[in-house]
Amino acid sequence: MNRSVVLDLSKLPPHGLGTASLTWWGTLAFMLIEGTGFALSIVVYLYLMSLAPHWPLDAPPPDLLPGSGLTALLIVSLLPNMLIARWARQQNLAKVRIGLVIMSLLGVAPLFLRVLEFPAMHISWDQNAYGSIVWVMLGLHTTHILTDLVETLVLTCLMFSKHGDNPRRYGDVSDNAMYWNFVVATWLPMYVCLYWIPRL
Amino acid sequence: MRTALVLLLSITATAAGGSGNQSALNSQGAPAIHVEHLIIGITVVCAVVWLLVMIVLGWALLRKRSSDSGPPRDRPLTTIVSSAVAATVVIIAALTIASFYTTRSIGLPGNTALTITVRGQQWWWQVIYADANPAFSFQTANEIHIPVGQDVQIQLESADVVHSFWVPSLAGKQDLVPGRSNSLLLRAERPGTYRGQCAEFCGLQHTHMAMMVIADEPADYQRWIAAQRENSVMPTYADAAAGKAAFLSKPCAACHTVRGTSAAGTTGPDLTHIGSRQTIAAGLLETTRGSLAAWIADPQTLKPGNNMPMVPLTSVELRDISAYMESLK
Amino acid sequence: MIVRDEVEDLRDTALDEVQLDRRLSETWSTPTGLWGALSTVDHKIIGRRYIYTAFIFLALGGILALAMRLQLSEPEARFIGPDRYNQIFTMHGTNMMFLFAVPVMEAMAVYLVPLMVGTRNIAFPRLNAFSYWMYLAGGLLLWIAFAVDTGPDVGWFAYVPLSGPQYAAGKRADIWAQMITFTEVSALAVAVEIVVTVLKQRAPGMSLDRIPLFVWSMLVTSFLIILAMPAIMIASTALILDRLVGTHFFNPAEGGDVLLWQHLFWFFGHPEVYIIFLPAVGMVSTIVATFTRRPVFGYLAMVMALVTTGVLAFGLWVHHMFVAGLPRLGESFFTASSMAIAIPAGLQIFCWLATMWAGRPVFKTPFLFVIGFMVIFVIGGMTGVMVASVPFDTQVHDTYFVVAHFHYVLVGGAVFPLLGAIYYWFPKITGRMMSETLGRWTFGLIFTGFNLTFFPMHILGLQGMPRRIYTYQPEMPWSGLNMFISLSAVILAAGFLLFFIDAIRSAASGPAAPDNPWGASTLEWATSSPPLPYNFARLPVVGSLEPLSNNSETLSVAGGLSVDRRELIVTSVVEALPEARESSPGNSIWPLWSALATTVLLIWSIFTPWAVVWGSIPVSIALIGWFWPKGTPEDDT
Amino acid sequence: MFRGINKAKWPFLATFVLLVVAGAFLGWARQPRELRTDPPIAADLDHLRLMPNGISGAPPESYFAEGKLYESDAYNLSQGQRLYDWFGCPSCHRDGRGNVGPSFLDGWWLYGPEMVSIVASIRDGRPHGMPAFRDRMTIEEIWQLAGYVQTIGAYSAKVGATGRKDDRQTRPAENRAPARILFDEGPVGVHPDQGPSP
Repeated sequence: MNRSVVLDLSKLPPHGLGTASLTWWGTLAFMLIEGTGFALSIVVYLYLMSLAPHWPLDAPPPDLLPGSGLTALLIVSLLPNMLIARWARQQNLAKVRIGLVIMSLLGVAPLFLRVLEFPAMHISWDQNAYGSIVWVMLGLHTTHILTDLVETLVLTCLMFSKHGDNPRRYGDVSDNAMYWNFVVATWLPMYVCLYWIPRL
Repeated sequence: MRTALVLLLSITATAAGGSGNQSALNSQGAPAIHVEHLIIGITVVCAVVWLLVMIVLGWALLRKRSSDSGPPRDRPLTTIVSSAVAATVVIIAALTIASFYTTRSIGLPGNTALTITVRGQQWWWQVIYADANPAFSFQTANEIHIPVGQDVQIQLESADVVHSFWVPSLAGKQDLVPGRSNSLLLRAERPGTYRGQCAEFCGLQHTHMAMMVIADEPADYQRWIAAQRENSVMPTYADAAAGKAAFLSKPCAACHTVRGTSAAGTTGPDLTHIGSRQTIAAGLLETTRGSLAAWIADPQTLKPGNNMPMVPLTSVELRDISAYMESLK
Repeated sequence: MIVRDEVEDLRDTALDEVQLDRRLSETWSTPTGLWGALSTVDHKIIGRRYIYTAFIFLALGGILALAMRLQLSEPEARFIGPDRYNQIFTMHGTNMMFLFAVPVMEAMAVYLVPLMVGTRNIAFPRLNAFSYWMYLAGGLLLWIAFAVDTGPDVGWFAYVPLSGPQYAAGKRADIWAQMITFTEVSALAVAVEIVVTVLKQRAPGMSLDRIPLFVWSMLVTSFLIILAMPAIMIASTALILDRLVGTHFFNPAEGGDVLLWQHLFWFFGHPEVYIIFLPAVGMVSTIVATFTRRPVFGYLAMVMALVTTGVLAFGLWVHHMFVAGLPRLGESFFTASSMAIAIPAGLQIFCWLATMWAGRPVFKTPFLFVIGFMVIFVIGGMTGVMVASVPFDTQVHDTYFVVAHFHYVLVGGAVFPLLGAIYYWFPKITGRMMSETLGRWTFGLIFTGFNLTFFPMHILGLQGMPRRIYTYQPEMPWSGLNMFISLSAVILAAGFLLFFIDAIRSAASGPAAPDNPWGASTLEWATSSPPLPYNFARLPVVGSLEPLSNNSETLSVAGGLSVDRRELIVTSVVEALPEARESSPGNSIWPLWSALATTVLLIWSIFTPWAVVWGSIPVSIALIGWFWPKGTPEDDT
Repeated sequence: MFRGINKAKWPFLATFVLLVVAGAFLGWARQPRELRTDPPIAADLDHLRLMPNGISGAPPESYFAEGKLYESDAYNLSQGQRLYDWFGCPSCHRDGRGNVGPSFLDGWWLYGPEMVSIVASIRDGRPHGMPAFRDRMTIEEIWQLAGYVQTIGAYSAKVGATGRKDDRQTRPAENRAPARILFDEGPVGVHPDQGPSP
């Protein structure tokens, strides 16, 4: 078959940024998968609640302090997170490095509060279905914090290495920032569900 | 049109009989009759639609095509396809409404005179006839007697896993769900024995978990109730009497109840009137002295995995216990 | 290593065809040898592997089916005991749904979608390699467990409490639940790849209204996978937790619920049917268009029907629970929604009929399978309408009627189109033609065998024969039909055997295939058979729904891509306007290590929850190794 | 096979076939789940020889021949779990913590933790209130129950140990051993050094 060249692509950039990046779309698709998982966990929580004669089952409502503290911390972390996304777009290596260090610390900090959240539920996973679902919800979200933390730490190392100053890496940084926004955003309905619905 | 041929053949085969007493096509109770009408109705409609589609398919593929006509225009096709979709919508709507009305007609009425509790167990049916007077309450297994022409509410519970209560000739099925209580309307228009079977996979012996629903004339039913309320009969023959002694001294009594004796186990079926039941081992065998002996001698060969252990017995003990069981009318 | 020329950033416009092919081959080829095979990320090689593996599982599942038919051929037969039989029917269902039907459809997409949208590799090719290894590991886990008598025996639907901690002894149910995790991970990974490939890697000019129907169907399917599979992930995780660490999700005594499992399972399980069926719709549309020599009638209507089916698929799950004791009013709603899905299905059937009527049919083997599909699938659709009715369903639920119904839908609706698709795309995949004579025989045997095997099951179900029983008593009136079915199954098996013989023989020594043997009009036929590692020497530019039909002598292509790195084009979602040249990752062994590490974690976690903690360390290491830049042109430019 | 399977792909196919063959071999070599024990073997299970003080001894031949089935096999352990409830063990031993009867969790086995001792305790009874189940259970059931009882207080969970029951939660299940440290066992009674004095 003969081929006739009708389109010249030589002037296109060698790497897509933002919505022209495949990774961006991939991250979005994974967020859709995980978001569905989070939504279903909330549905299971509400379903079990609808069957129970009283809620929470055989436990007082959870203590507000650790969970609310974690929520506040996560919301605060959005600010440096948005900044780092902006710096990544500007391809500013120095600022991105600082931002990644900050975000690594802000990724570790919630884990300390999260450790306190489990006892604040006043129930263990094997006592009843209420205990099971709250532990699984907390566990599910903790996995996401951990995943993003590991990714942030790896990116931090990467940005301090010779591979750092590269549009592709900046794209990774901004995708990682988007993912952290997702981790925070999914926590908010879970926070309401875990801490406030038992007080209704 | 091989399929059409098969369809025809099988419809004739079905019409010619071959339905038996456990068949949705041999309905003998109001709920099942309503559903059978619906089944026939929907099947006829669907068969006609399928035939039409097949005729169109055949015509579309094999029609004569003029050799030089240009590409056919799409406009008439659009009209035809749209009308076909519209027809689909109408048929679907009609079937949905028919289904809805049938659903209403098989639902439980507000009050039924008789309620029987059925508890599913791996792999047998515990049947409880509760009465306000505890002395009149009794239980049996794998056999349900109901009066003809009367609405009966079956209360469905499970002791272990999910089972499903299904007596196709009398009504559709309903699951027995642990932690929940379901109910089902059962009604027989004619006296007879209707076989039913567990319809939800429940483990090793899901296969052999049948029960008999016996519809009696009201007088027979009352006689049966009265007999069931009685304690077990005293054995009159020597072998049965010896069997009773063996039964009570062996592990049998640890799991089974025979009212009127010291046997009060609750793990296995109540055997107070086992001799009067049509089948043993949840519909596995007809109740005869021989089948009882075979069952007691080696339950794991007849129904592998069931919870009745193989109790070592001498041949004399085996003969006596079978005789005793048979005597428990 | 790539031998660099003196010219920096060499573009394809500077090269003639021979030089271009040589340079692209250097950049895109998979090295020979074991290491190359283990580290390849070529979507065609991985897609082929996926297809072979899925067909091996089909054959194994078929052998199980024959074993069951042997046992059921006569009453109280004792060929297979209840324990083994329960494992066999569980394995048959699990294997066919999770290891054959879904993966084979995805495998076809992995192979075909990049070619049909005119790109050089699938998006995230390393994830693609990873997904295959996960799939293979999950399949091996299940089958090896079965071989050592630890195969799951709780049904492919694994209803609690039968599959729960108290009633399912040993690791059998855990194996099932964890096998689910393997196949879900691989299915979700492929779904993400397909979505991104279709949305962002289409050839310039392939706007949304020029996407081939098969690609549309895979896009909708991928979204179904993304939205449905998390439900079974949650369910199987909850089951494992109940079994291993004593949570109470399904324990009614402590506030759990048995029906919660059923809701979660069927919220996944019903879309699962469409995950299997929608790709088949795409295959049928493709084959119909080619063999009636005209585009499918009602392109827009077909796309809308696909999307509608996808949306409705999430509103039907309760019709699997009509006899579980839910409120009747709610059930009536699900009757209506379940019946409503017949409307888009009907629309598709009518569009194909219109296409056949208006076109000029050529009765080659792929088209025969499509005709068989029409005959059988419409019956399956009709019985689907029947079981959607609550009262009707109370009589046929969990009987052989339902067995007949879903085999009509899944075999008629998916396997027939799939076999047609294999005959259709075989020349593209292998470069050789399959035998037309054997193809006709195959079709005849499978069509006859299928109907003779499964049609009588409708009758058996109405006559009261429940599913999942390992035998039945002689006094039941079922023995005649069962013997008839078992004998017919031999015809069906012979058909499949012939298919395998034909496929293997043709792959070895069939006549060489031209680039476009059927005169088809989609892009995969614009490249050689089998395609070169880079798919297209110059990426095509699309100006219509049928890029090959208008002027079949010349193909419009784009120029200006680099040949020094694996490069393809990213285009916009709606119009497919070029946005960037993008590199596509090169071969890597890390996906294999990651899959092995994940496999260790998942299998270990059947035995102790601590596996999740310690097992995640090697997984993290492997993933870091995967993503850490290696200084290749793909990573750094 | 297919053109795709050239030299490079043979290792795949070979590995796959090898795994399937290996699996089939393992399946053939391993005994399937036994639902019916042959009467001679069941009878032999009764032939355990105890030490004169009733503590420990030699299990019957068939016990070893069957690969210590009742100690490790998940199916038999789960049957034991059912029997524990069906034969009223909880009325004295509760969920294993003990009440009228001794606890199974404190690591103190009055007659030793061996299967023979436990089987003998169940079959023949023991002083101070443990009844004999010889006439209420078959010997096979006794072995199944003994396997489960041994699991209740195990320091490390058996691979085939039972999970939680679909019932009220009172303590962590047997597959989460060591049971001892998972909950308070309450005050421990005074134990004699070896067996109860007659």
